[in-house]
Amino acid sequence: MEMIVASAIGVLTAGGIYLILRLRAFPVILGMAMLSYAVNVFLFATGRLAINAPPILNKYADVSYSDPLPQALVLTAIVISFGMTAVLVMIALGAYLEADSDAIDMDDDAVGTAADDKGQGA
Amino acid sequence: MFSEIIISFFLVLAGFFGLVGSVGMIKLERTMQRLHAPTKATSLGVGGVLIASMLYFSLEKGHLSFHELLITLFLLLTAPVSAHFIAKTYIQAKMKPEDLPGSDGDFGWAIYDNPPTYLEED
Amino acid sequence: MNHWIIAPVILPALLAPILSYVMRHDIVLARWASMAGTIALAMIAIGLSLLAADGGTHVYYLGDWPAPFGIVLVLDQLSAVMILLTSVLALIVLWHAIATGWDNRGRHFHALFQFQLMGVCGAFLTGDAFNLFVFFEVLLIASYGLMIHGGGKVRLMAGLQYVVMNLAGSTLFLFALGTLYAATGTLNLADLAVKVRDLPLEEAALLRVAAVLLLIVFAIKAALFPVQFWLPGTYANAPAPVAALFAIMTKVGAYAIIRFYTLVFGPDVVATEGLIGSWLVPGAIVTLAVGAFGVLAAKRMMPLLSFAVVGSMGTLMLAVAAFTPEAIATALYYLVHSTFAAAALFLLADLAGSQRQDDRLVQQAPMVQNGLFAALFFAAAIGMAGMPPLSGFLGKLLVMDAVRDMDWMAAAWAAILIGSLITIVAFARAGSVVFWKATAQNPSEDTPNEWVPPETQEGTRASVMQVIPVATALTMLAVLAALAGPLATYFDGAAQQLFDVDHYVDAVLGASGETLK
Amino acid sequence: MKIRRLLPHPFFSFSLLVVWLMLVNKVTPGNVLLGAILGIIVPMLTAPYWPGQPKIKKPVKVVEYVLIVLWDIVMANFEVAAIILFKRNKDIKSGWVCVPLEITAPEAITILAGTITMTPGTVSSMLSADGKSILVHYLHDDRAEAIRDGIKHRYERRLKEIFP
Amino acid sequence: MIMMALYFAIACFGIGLLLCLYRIAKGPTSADRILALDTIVINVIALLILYGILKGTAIYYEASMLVAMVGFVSTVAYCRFVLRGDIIE
Amino acid sequence: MTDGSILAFIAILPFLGALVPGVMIRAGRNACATFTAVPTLLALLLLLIQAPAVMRGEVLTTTIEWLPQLGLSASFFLDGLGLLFAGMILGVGLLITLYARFYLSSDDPMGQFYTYLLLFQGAMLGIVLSDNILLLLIFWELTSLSSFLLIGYWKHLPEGRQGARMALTVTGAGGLAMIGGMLILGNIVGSYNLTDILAQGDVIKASEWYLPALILILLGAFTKSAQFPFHFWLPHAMAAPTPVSAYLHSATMVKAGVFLMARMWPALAGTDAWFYIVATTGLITMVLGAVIALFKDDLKALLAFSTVSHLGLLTMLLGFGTKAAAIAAMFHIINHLTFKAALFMTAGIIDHETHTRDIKRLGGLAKLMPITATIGAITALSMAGLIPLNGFISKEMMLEETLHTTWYHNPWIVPVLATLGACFSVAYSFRFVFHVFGGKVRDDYPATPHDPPFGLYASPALLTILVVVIGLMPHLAEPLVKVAASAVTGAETKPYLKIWHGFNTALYMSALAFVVGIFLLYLHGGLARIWDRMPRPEAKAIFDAIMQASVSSARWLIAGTHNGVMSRYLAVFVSFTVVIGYHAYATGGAAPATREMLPVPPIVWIGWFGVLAATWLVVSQHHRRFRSLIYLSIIGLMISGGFVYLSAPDLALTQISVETVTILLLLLALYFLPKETPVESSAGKRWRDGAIAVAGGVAVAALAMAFLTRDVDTISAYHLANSYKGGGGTNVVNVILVDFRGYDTYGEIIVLGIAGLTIYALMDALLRGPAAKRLRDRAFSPDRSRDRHPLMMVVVTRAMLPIAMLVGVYIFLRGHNQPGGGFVAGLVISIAFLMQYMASGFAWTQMRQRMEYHTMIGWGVLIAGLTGVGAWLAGKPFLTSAYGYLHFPPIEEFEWATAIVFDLGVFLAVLGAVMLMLYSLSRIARFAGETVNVEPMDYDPSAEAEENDDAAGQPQTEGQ
Ligand code: NA
Ligand code: NA
Repeated sequence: MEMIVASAIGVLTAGGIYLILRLRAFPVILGMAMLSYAVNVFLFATGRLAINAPPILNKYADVSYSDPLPQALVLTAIVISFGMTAVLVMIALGAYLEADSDAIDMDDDAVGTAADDKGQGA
Repeated sequence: MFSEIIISFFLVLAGFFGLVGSVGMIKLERTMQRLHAPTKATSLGVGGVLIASMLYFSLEKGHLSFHELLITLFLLLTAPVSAHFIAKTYIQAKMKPEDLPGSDGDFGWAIYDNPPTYLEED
Repeated sequence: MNHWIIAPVILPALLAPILSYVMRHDIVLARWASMAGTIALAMIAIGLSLLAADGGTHVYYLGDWPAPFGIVLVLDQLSAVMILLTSVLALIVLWHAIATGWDNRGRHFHALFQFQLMGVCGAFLTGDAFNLFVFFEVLLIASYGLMIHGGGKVRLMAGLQYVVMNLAGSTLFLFALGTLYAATGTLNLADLAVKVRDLPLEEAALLRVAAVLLLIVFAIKAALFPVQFWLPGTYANAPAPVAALFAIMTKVGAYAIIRFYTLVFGPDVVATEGLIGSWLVPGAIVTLAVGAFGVLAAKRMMPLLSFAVVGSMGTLMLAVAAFTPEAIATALYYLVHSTFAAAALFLLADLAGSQRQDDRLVQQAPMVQNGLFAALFFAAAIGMAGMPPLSGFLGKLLVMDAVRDMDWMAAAWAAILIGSLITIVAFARAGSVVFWKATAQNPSEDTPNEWVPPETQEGTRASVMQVIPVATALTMLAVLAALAGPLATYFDGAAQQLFDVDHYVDAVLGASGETLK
Repeated sequence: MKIRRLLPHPFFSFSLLVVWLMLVNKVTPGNVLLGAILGIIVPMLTAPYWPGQPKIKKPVKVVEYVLIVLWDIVMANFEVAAIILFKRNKDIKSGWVCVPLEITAPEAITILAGTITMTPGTVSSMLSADGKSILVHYLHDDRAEAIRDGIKHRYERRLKEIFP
Repeated sequence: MIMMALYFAIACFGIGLLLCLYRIAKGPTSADRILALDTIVINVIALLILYGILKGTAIYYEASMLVAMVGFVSTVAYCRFVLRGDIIE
Repeated sequence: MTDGSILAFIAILPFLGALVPGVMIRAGRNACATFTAVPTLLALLLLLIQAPAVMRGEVLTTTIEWLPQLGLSASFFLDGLGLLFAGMILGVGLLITLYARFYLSSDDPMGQFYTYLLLFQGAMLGIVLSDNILLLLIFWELTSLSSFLLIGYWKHLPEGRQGARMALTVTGAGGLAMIGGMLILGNIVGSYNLTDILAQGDVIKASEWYLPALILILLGAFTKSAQFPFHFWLPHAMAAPTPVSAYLHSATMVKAGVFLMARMWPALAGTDAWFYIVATTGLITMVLGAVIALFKDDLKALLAFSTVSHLGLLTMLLGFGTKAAAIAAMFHIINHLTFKAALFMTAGIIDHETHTRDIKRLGGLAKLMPITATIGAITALSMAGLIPLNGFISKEMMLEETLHTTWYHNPWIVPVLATLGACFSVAYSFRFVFHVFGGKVRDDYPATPHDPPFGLYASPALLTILVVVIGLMPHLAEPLVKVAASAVTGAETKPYLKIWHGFNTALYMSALAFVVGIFLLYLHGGLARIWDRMPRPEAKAIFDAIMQASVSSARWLIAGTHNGVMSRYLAVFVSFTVVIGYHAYATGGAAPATREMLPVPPIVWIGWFGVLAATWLVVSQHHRRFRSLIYLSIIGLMISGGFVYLSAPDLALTQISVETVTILLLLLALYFLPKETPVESSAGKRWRDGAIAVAGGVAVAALAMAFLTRDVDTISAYHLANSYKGGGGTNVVNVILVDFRGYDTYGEIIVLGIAGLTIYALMDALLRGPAAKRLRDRAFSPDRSRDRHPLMMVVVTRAMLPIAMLVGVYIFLRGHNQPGGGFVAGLVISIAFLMQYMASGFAWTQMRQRMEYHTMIGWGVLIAGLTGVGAWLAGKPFLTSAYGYLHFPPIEEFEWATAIVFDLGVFLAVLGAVMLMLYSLSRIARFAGETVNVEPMDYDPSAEAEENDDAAGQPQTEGQ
C-alpha cells in the first residue's frame, strides 16, 4: 500500500512539475492543481496509512484510529490551495484579456532588464 | 441465512449489470449506442448495490437503514438529464438536422432552433 | 495570559471585513477607519515592544489548549521588533497611498491592506510551524490582491508570475511541513526544538530534508539566489506603494530563517549540522552580486530599486548566515534599515514618476519639483547604497564587523564593498540622468520623447501631504543612525534571547501544565 | 389560511421530511421535529426558484406509475443486457424516433423524458425548441413507431392524469 | 457467501472502471469522454457503498452521496461547455 | 590630554550652518554668503582659541559614545597636524566664501552652493579632527558625496555631471577600499580609536594583515589625492565652478589623502612596503603631473595637473619616512595652499573677465588687469619655486631630501627625476605668467577684460601676501610646522626654516631646473606639436569605456537571467530543491524501517492505475485544454476514493467538492481563454523539463516512502484523547479544525475571503480597462447550441435544490461528530446554487438572491472572529470553546458547542467566497455581450408558468 501511495504522489508531482514548466498560463494552472493534489496526499500520508480506522471516536467499541492531525492539516491546505487556484485562474484570465496572450513569460522589457544598450545615457 | 442469500443475490445482480454497462462502453460501436450502457449501470447496477446495502445493514447489522434510497433518488433524478445533455453534445458535434427525424410542430430540435419566446439579441 | 499579544492579528482581521463589506462604497470612511486601525496597531506594537523589552518570552495559548497540542503565539523581542517595524512601515505606506489616491485606483485596497497586515503580524507572532504556513498564505493572497491593484497589462502579467512563483513556494512549504511532521510528530516550534535536539545524526535524514526545504521556502520570500529571479519583475511592476509595503515581505522570509535556524535547527543542533550555512553563505553572496549588477543594469527606476532590494537582502543574509548572537543583532539592525530605505525609494519613485513621462532612466523634461525630488533621492540613495551619514553605512560596517571571524570573511567583505561601490555608481548615474540631465537646456539625442512643458505638469505638483511619508521614511534612516547605540542594545537583547533556546522551550512547554483543560 | 401560507405544497414539504429522515437514517421524535421544521423552512427559501410548482392531483396514480416504471426498468435491463452481450454490432439496429407530446407541464415532460431514458433501450436525447416533441434514440428495434406508441400509451397517458 | 458476492461485485465495478478509463482515453468525441467520466462516477459510487458494506460501517455513506451530487453537476457543466461555451449564462 | 569637548562643536558647526543658506537664499546673496561665513568664522575662532594649547604640545580630545557594539564613537582630537589642516580648511573656506559671492552669477542657485560648501567643509573638518577611524571613514565618504554635489553644481553641463560621477566613482572606490583597510587595522589593534592605533605601530607592522591593510588604506589616500594612476579624475573635476576647484582641488579635499598618510604615519610608515609604494607613486605622480601640465592650454587644467604634481611631491616626501621629509611635507602643504588657491582664484578671475580660460586666446593681460596680473605672477613664480617666495624654500627642502634617498641601491634616480619634475614645473609656471599676462594686448578676447571688483581679488591678494611673507620670513611658520611634523612623526621635531642655505646641491638642482624650464618654455610650440601627435592614453575615454563595459556586461548578465522567463525560474527552483534536498538526505543517516506495509487488494491497483493513467493523459494531452480538464477530474475522483479507503472520510468529502468547484471555475475561465495550447517549447526543452519533472517526482516518492516505512509518535494521541471530553465532538478531525487548531481555520477562511475580494476587485479593474473593449468585440461561435436553459435541467434542478439544501444542513450539523462540517456544507450549498445558475442562468437566479455575497463573506469572517473574541468575556484566550447538552423531553438531548458557531462562520465565508468568484466570472461573460434571460427556462410549454413567474421585469445585470 505504502508503495502505491508513494508512487502515486511521485507521479502526480512529476506531472505537475512538467506542466508548471510550460509556457502558457493554462497548463501551469493544471500543473499547480496536480501539485496540490500531490502535496495534499503527501501531507495526509505523514499520518501513516491505516485502513478502516477513521478518526471518528467510537463510543461503543475500542478501535484504533488513524492520525487525525495530518487530515486536519490537509483540509486546511485543500481550502487554501482552492482559494489560491481561484485567484491564479482569475489573474491568468485577466492577464490574457489585457495582453491578448496567455503566455506566462514577460518580455524582459517589462521586467526592465532588456539587454539592448538604449536608455541610460548621460 | 435467507437474508444472506437475498443480499448476495442483489450484489451479484448489481455487479453483473454494472459490468454489462461498462462492457457496453467498449463493445458498442457508435457513441449514441454507448449512451445506453450507463443507464444499466445506474439503474440496476447501483440500484442493486443500494438495495443490498439497505438489506445488509437492516438485516445483518440490525439497525434499520434506508438512507441508500436517497442516493437512488439522486441518480433517478439526475441520470436522465446527464444522458440528455451528453446526447445533445454528441448531436451538436457530429450530426446535422437532416440526419434526424423532423420534430412535430413548427419548431425544430432545441439545439438548432431558438425557442418561440426568443428575443433576437445575439 | 496577556490578550494584547493577539491584538495585532485580531484588530486588522476584524477591521478588514468591515472595511470591505460595510465601507466599500465610502472611500473617505474607509480611509479614516484604515488609518485609525493602523495607528492603533502601531500603538499596540509599541506596547508589545515595551512588554517584550523585559527579555521574557510571553506565550498565548490559543483556545486555551496546552502546547504543543494547540497553537501558541509567542511574543519575544524579535517578534515585537518585527511587528513594530511592520506597523510603522504600514503607517507610512498607507499615508502615501491615501495622499496620492492610490487606494482609490481599484477596489478593496484598504481591506486587502489590513488583511496583509494581519498576515504579516500573524507570521511574526506564531509559535507553530503549520500556522506559520497559514499566515504566509494570508499575507501572500492579500499581497496578490495588492500586487494587481488597479490592473493593467504588464502588472497583471507580473502578478501572474508572482502568484505562480509563490504557489510553487507554498507547495514546497507543505512538502517541507509534511516531512517535518513525519520526522518529529509535532508542529509546535518549541516542541520541535526539543525533539530535533534529541535526534542523532544517523537518524536525521528526513529532518535534514525538512530543514533545507524550509530554507528554500523562506529563501523564495527573502529573494535569495537562486530563487530570487521573480522579485525584480514583480516589484518593478507593482504599484509603488505596494512595492514599498512589500519591503516587509522579504523580511518575513528573513525573519522565518532567523527564527527557524536559531530555535529549531540552531547551530547547536547535531542533526542538521553543516546544512544551512553551507547553502546560505554562497546564496547570500551571489544575491548581493545579482542585486548590485541589476542596479547597474537597470534602465528604469522601478527595476533599479527592485534590484537594490535584492542586494540589500543579500547583505542582510550575510549577517544572518553567521548565526552568532552578534551577527543576528547586526542583521536585525540592517533589516530595519533596509526596510525603510526600500520604502523611501519606492514611494519617492512614485511621486517623481507622476511628474515624468515614465520611469525610464533617460533625459526627460524636468519635474516640477526637480530640486526637491533630487534632494530626497540623494538622501534615499545614500541610505540604500550604504553611505554616511544614514543608517546604511553603519549597517554595512556592522555586518562587516559581525562576520570578521568567519572563514568566509574575505569573500563577504569583498562582496559588500564591491557591491556598494557598484550600487553607488549606479545610483549616481540614475540620479544624474533623472534629476540633473533633465535641467539641461538642450535635450541630447538619446531622448526620443517630446518635451512636456512644465505648466502642463503643474497639476501633478506633489503636496506636502504626499511628501511627508517619504520624508518620514528618510527620517527613520536618520534616527536609526543617530540612535544606533540604544537600538543595537535592544537588538542584542533580541538576539541573545533567540539563542537561549531553553528559555523559549520552558516558556512555551513548561507553562502548559496549569492550562490543561 | 395560515396553514396555506405555511404549507403551500404539503406534499412537497412532506417529501422533504422523508428526505431528512433518510439523511439521518434514524426515525426519532427529535429528527421528525427537525425534519418538519426544515420541511417548512427550506421550501420557503427555495420557493422563488420554483415558480408555478404544480399541485399533485392523484397521489395514487403516482404510486402506480412508479411501480410500472420500476418493473419496466428491471425487464428492459435484461433485454438490453442480452443485446449488448450477445448481439454482434452489425446486427444492432439503432435509430431515432420523434415522440410528439401532449403533456405541457415541464415537470411532466421531464418525468416522461426521464422514464424514457431510465427504461433501458431508449434515451430521450432532445426536446424540440417549443417542447412539443421529444427526440428518442433507441438501441435496437425494428419498428420505431412501436416505441413511440408504447411511450405515449404506457407513460404519457398516466402522466396526463397526474399533471392535468 | 455475502463476502464472495461482495468481492464479485467489487471486481465487476472495478473492471467496469478500467473499461471506462479506456473509453475516456479513446474518445473519440467529447460526448464519449463525458459519458465515460459519468460512468466512472457511477462505478465509484457503487464501489464506495460496497466498501461500506465490506467494512460494515455507514461512515463512508456521505462520500458516495456527495459523489452522486457533484458527478451530475460536473457532467452537466462539461456538456454545457461544449454546447454553449459559457456554463453559467 | 586636555578636554576638548569644544571640538565636537567645531566639527558640527558647518553642518548646522549648512541648513541656513538653503533657506536664506531668498534673503539675498549677501545674506546668504554672510550666513555661510558666520559658522566658518565661529569655528575658526574657536579653533584659534585652542591653538595655544596645541602649540604647547597638548592634545585635546573628547569622546561621545555612539555605537559601542561596533566600537564607533564620536571622538575628536586636536593635535598639531589637526590644527594645521583645520586651520587651512576654515581659513581658505572663509576666503572662498567671499570669493564665490562675487564669482557666481545671479542666476546660479547660490543657496545650494553654500549649503554644499558647508557640508563639504564640515566633512573635511571631521576627517582632520576624528579620533576614531570609523568616524573618520564616515567623514571621508561625506567628502566624496559633498564634492560630488559641488562638482556637479552646474548640473545642466554634461562635463559637470560626468566629472562629478567620475570623482565619486574613483574616490568612492578608494573610500570603500579604505573601509576594509581600517576595519582590518581596528581588528589588529582591537580598537578603532585612532590614538590607540597610532600607539600600536609596531604591533600593526608585525601583523600578517599589515600589507593588505596598508594597500587598502593607501588606495583610499591615493584616489583622494589623485596619485598616479588615479590622477585622471582631478582635471575632470575642474568642470566645477572655480571657487570649488580653488577650495577642493588645491587646499582641502585632495589634501585629505596626504593628511591620511601623515595621520597614519606612526602606524604604517617606516617599512619597505611603505617606502616603495608611497614614495614611488609620489615620484611618478610628481613628474607625470608636471609634464602634462606644460601641455594644457586650459588654465584650470594646467593648475589641476600642477596640483597633481605637487600632491605627488607631498606623497613622495611622506613616503621617504624621515623626520626631515615630514617637516618638508608639512611646510610645503602650507606653501602649496597659499599659491595654488590664489592661482585658481586668479584663473577664475581671468575666466570671469575674459570669458575664456584658453591660454592660446589669452596674453597681454598684464596691461589690462594689472592687479590680477601681479597676484597671478607672484603666486605662479612661487609655484615655480623661485627665490624668494615660499615655494622655493619647501622645494629646496624636497630636493635636499631626494639627495638622501636611495631607491633599490640607486642613489641618483630619485633626485634626477625630482629635478626633471622641477624643470617642468618651472616651465608651466612661467607659461602661466608669460602666455597669459605677458605679450602684447590682443583685440580678440571674448570679453573686454579689466580688473575685477575688490571682493573678487581680495582673497587671492591676501594669499599672495602670505606667499611673500612666508617666503621672506619662513621662521614665522616654524612653530606650526613643528607641532604638525611632531604629530606626524609622533616624535619631537626641530624644523629650521630659512630661505638661504648657501650654495648646495639642492640649489644647483633648482638652478638647473630654472634654466631647463625656461628652455622648455622656449621650445613649447614645437614640443606641444610633438605632444599632440604622441599617442597617449586618454584617461576619460578609458574610464568611460570601463564604465560602459561594466554596464553592458551587467546588462548582459541580468538580461540573460532576469528576463521574465518563468519556466526557467521554476526549472532552476525545482532542480535546485531536488539537489540540495538529496544532499541533505544523503549526508544524514536514516533509522531502520519499522513499519510493515499494508496489503494491496486488486481494487487499489485499479485506483492507482486510474491515477497514473489520468496523470499521463493530462500531461500528454495538455494542449487540448478541455479534454485535459476531464482527465483532471478523474484524478480528483480517484484521490477522494483513496481518502475513503485510507480512513479519511472528511478529506474525501472536501476533496471531491473542492475539485468540482475548481473544475467549474476552470471551465468558466476556459470559455474566454484559447481552447488549445500551441506547441512552443523545443524538443530539447521538453526533454529537459521531463527530466526535471521525473527527478522531482522520484524525490518526492522516495521521501514519502522514507517516512511511510517508519514510525514516529505524534502529538495527535492527545487530540484523540481530548476531542470528546475537551472539545465536545467525536469527529476528531473536525474538532481539530474548529477547536484545537481553530486559529488555522480562521486564517483559512480569511484566505478564502481575500480570494473572493481579490477576484472581485480584479474583475472590476478589468471591466474598466482595455480588456473591456476586447470583451465587447468578442464573437460567439455561430454553431453553438440554441438551447440555453433546457426545460429538463431546470425542472430537475428545482427538485434537487431543496434536497441539496437539506444535505447541506445535515452535513453541517453532524460535522462535529461525523464526517462533514461547515466547509463541506458551504461547498454543497454553493454547488446546489451553481446547479441553479447553470439551469436557469445567472440573471434570473441572481434576481432571487437574497443575501449579498460580500456581506456573506463579511459575516462569516466576523462571526468566526467574534466567536473567538467571545472567549475573552470568559477571561479565556481567543477561540476557547465551550459546549454542553440541552434536554427537551421528549426529544433526546441536543448538543451545543460554540465551535459550531465558529463553523457557521466557516460555512458562510466559504459559501460567500465561492459564489462571489462565480459572480465575478459570469459578470465578465455578460459584459462580453452575453444576453441575459428573464425566463427560468428557454420555453415553458404550459401556459400558467408565465403568470406565476414573478420575473417579468428586466433582469439586473450589475447585481453586486
Ligand atoms: Na523588500
Ligand atoms: Na530591502
